[in-house]
Formats: sequence, structure tokens, C-alpha cells
Amino acid sequence: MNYKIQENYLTVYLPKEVDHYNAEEMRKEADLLITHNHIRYLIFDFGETEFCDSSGIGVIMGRYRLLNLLGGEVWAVHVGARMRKILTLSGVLNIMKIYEEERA
Amino acid sequence: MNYKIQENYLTVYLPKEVDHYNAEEMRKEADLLITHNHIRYLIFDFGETEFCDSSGIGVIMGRYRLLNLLGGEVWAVHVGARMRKILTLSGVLNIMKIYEEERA
Amino acid sequence: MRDTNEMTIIFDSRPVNEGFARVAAAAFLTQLNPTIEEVADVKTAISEAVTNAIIHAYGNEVHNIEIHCSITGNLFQVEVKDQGIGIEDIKQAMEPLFTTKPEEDRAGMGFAFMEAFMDHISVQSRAGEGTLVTMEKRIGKERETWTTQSL
Amino acid sequence: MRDTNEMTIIFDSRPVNEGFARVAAAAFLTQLNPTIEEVADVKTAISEAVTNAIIHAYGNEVHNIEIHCSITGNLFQVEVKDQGIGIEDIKQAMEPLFTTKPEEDRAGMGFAFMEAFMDHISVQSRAGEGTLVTMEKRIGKERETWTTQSL
Ligand SMILES: Nc1ncnc2c1ncn2[C@@H]1O[C@H](COP(=O)(O)OP(=O)(O)O)[C@@H](O)[C@H]1O
Ligand SMILES: Nc1ncnc2c1ncn2[C@@H]1O[C@H](COP(=O)(O)OP(=O)(O)O)[C@@H](O)[C@H]1O
Repeated sequence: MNYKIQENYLTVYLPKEVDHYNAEEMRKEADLLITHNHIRYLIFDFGETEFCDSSGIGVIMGRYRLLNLLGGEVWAVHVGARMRKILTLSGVLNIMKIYEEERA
Repeated sequence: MNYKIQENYLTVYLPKEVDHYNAEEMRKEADLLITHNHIRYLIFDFGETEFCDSSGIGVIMGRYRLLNLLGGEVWAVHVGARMRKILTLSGVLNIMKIYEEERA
Repeated sequence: MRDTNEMTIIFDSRPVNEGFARVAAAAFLTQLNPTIEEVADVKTAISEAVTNAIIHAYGNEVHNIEIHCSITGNLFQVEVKDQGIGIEDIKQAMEPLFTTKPEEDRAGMGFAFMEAFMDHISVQSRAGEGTLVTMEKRIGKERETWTTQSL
Repeated sequence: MRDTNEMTIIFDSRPVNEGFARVAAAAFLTQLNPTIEEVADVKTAISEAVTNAIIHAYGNEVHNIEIHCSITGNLFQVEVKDQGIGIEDIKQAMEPLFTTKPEEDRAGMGFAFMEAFMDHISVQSRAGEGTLVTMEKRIGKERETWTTQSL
């Protein structure tokens, strides 16, 4: 899993294809990093992501639950049209905000 | 099939994948063009070609036979490493010359 | 039968094969000249059904999953079949957010995605005997509409 | 069996499926992390065997072609099977430039390509009963050598 930690921010760079096969590793590694590094802000970077099924949504929801317990937040960046459709459809946009670079 | 005719030169731009499925159409169309346009020089342009199996070799050999009867020649341009391997292996480099742009 | 092109793939229910299954189906779909969006829709739906067979039907044991695809005109049909534990209450299973494996971070959105991305889905299942998910999608609907409108 | 990953694809012997067959096999091969060259080798070999089944075995009638792939360690094995006319003289058929369909511009290089691009090939066939082509390739040979040398 590719990631970056800055203070209490963890950025996870999601792979080209997010499915159950690679979601397994991601959720375990992310949880370790979150609990060991006092993470409060988790940022999912979809810049490279071309494919994502509901296993990816499960990873986001699970991390949201953990961050929520810790009083933190979950964000998404570099969300293309396809990912936006999937995030909208699954309702996770109610718990995770999209960071729009253009407006920043 | 993409092609270009200039005087008695016919350039055939081969597709991304050359297999039996698309070779069929190519050989028929090429033969019509050759006989109707007094073609003497046939140039196979491999610039876009990423895949080629022995059906592609069959197309080249067949066109060589026709051009040879007509007193013409067959050339290849934009030959990458993979295509060069396939052309060498099949022996067609004995009947078709590669036009090397660097040396031109 | 004359105009129907068909293929079947049978493979081990290993997570590493999830990618293989959807790429194989997408490669078969290519002949309908689908848009990138249509390919993504079909890949997602198949990925959902295959993942369910791996984790729910077989509980991560290695058994066979069978996918049958057929193309008739512009209609793409796909069946995903397992011989796993089956589903007791299909209606409940298909409700969004319903999952029997929340501890594995399942979102309960698998069937919802299949419904959203395909035109039609039907599920046949019997506890202890396995599950058959059948899905359909017409390819090139937007192009058709566009052609008709432009006349 | 434990460490072997397997898949089978069965499809109509239509030319449009040549591309599907080699892409499906390449997608399965991905898990061995092959080089682009190794993928191209396998795709070419499978394309040859599938094309032969379509044009020689079935003479362009539509019947089933079956491909079985397995991965054990870094060994990729593939079988391409038809129930077509079969081959009378296998030794002669495998000679470079030998073809029974010169009028269709066959180069007679199909078996030569399979031999060149795979590590091993064996052909079982009987006139009237069909043909089974089995091929093997070890993936990552160059990397292995390189690792050994660098020690
Ligand atoms: N092939 C299957 N075999 C057995 N049970 C299944 C199968 N597919 C789905 N289910 C059941 O239906 C439920 C809902 O499935 P789904 O909507 O895909 O969500 P999820 O996979 O996230 O649980 C699963 O939790 C499981 O109990
Ligand atoms: N699956 C098959 N069924 C029947 N005959 C076959 C099959 N594969 C190959 N052959 C025979 O072997 C010959 C040589 O095959 P190959 O080297 O692939 O060259 P080509 O396909 O160009 O003819 C073919 O012309 C055909 O007579």
C-alpha cells in the first residue's frame, strides 16, 4: 500500500484497481497506521484508481467508523467521474467529503 | 483497413493487433487495391502494431508473391523490437526489406 | 443459437482470480464495441458476483466458480454460478447495506451495484446448494437513441 | 493441487473470439508478474493454437474450443483442445512452412511460433477425433538468472 503520513494526516494512495483482493491488505495496514500514529485525518487519494467495486466502499466505511470513534475525519481527493458515481451510489458521500482542488 | 496510395506505392497501416480475424479483410482489400491501382511497391507500416501472429506473416508472404509476379517489392517501416523478432523468426526478412528511417 | 456468441470460464475461487474474471468478461464484451463506461459497469457487476462467491458462498475455501457469457445482437448476458452455501432469504440479501459479514468490512452494496450497473438481475439460490446470479445489459443504448434522434 | 491456480475457458470457434482467448489467458498470467515480452509470447502461442482450431480443426464451422490454464509456482501451463478433424501426420504438421491451406494464405508458421515462444509444446491428435496442444513456459527466468548472478 502506498501512503504518506504528515502530522496526524494519513494519505492512502489507492491502487489502479480496488477490489476485495487488494482491499484486504489495505484495511489491515491502514488500521495499524491509524492507531500507531495518532491519525485524525484520513485522505483517500483516487488519482490512480480506474476500477473500484463495493469492496472498496467497505474499506472506506470501515475506516470511517474507526476515525469517527477517534474523533477524526475521512476525505477523498482526485475523484474522477467514475469514482464520483460509485461514491454517490453507495451513499458514502454522506460520511466522507470530497476535497475539490479547483476550489481550493 | 487504413492505407494510402501515392503513384504506384501502397502503404498499409497495420492495426494494433494483427491476427487471423482481421488478416482476412486486409488481404482481400490489399489485393484489390494492388491490382486496380498498378501498385509496384507495397509498404507495411507497423507503427501501431503491438501484436502480430503467424496469420500476419501469411498476409505478408501472400502479398509478396503477388507483387513478385507483378515485378514489384514489399517493404516494412516502423518495425519495433517485437515485430523485428517475429519477422526474423518467420524468415520473411529474406523477401521483405525493412526501411530504417534513422539511416534515410 | 446461430447469432449468439458464447463463452464459459471456470476458475478457482481465489481472490487473485477476481481481476482475471472481470478482464476476461470485458475482453469478450469488446466485440459489441462498448463505451468505456459500459465496460466499467460490466466489470464492476461481475466483480461483485465473483467476490460474493469467494467470500460468502465458499467462505474462502477453494472451489469452482463458473461464469457464462453470451452475446445476442446488442444484448450481453452473464451468469455467475457457485455451489456454495446458498442464500436463505434472497430478498433480504439484496437490500442495500445488508451483509452477513460486517466484521470483514463488507459494505452490503454488492447486489445494489449489480442492479445499478446492469439493466436486469435475477438471483436463484437454495441453502446448501449454491447460487446463480443472472445479469443482462444492452450495449450501445445511448448510441441508438442518438441515431434515432438525429434522423 | 493446493498451490495450483486453475482456469478453463470454453468458447465458440469464431474468429472474433481469438482476441478474447488470448486476453483472458494473459489476464490469468498476470499473477506471475510477467514481463511485457513474456505476455506477448504467451498471447502469440495461444493465438496460434486457437486460430488452428478455428480454421483447420473446424473448417470455419462453429463448435467449442477449450483452453485450460494452470499456474504452479512460476510454471504456466496451457492446453488448447478441439474436437475437430485431427491431424494425420503430427511430425509433418509441425514442420515450419508446412500448411494444408496455402490458398488461405496460411504461412505454415503456427507450430513454429508456438515452439519459439514457449519452453515446451506437445501435440496429441487423432484423425477425426480432435487435437490437444499442451504448452509450458516458466515465467521470470531472466529475473531468476539475474538474481543468482548478482549474489
Ligand atoms: N453467492 C452467494 N452465496 C451465499 N451468500 C451470498 C452470495 N452472494 C450474496 N450472499 C449473501 O447476501 C449478502 C449481501 O450481499 P451483497 O449485497 O453483495 O453485500 P456484501 O457482499 O457486502 O455482504 C451477503 O452478505 C451474503 O450473506
Ligand atoms: N487443431 C488442428 N486441427 C487439425 N489440423 C491442424 C490443427 N492445427 C494444425 N493443423 C494442421 O497442421 C498444419 C500446420 O499448422 P501451422 O504450423 O499452425 O500452420 P498454418 O496454420 O499456417 O497452416 C495446418 O496447415 C493443418 O493442416
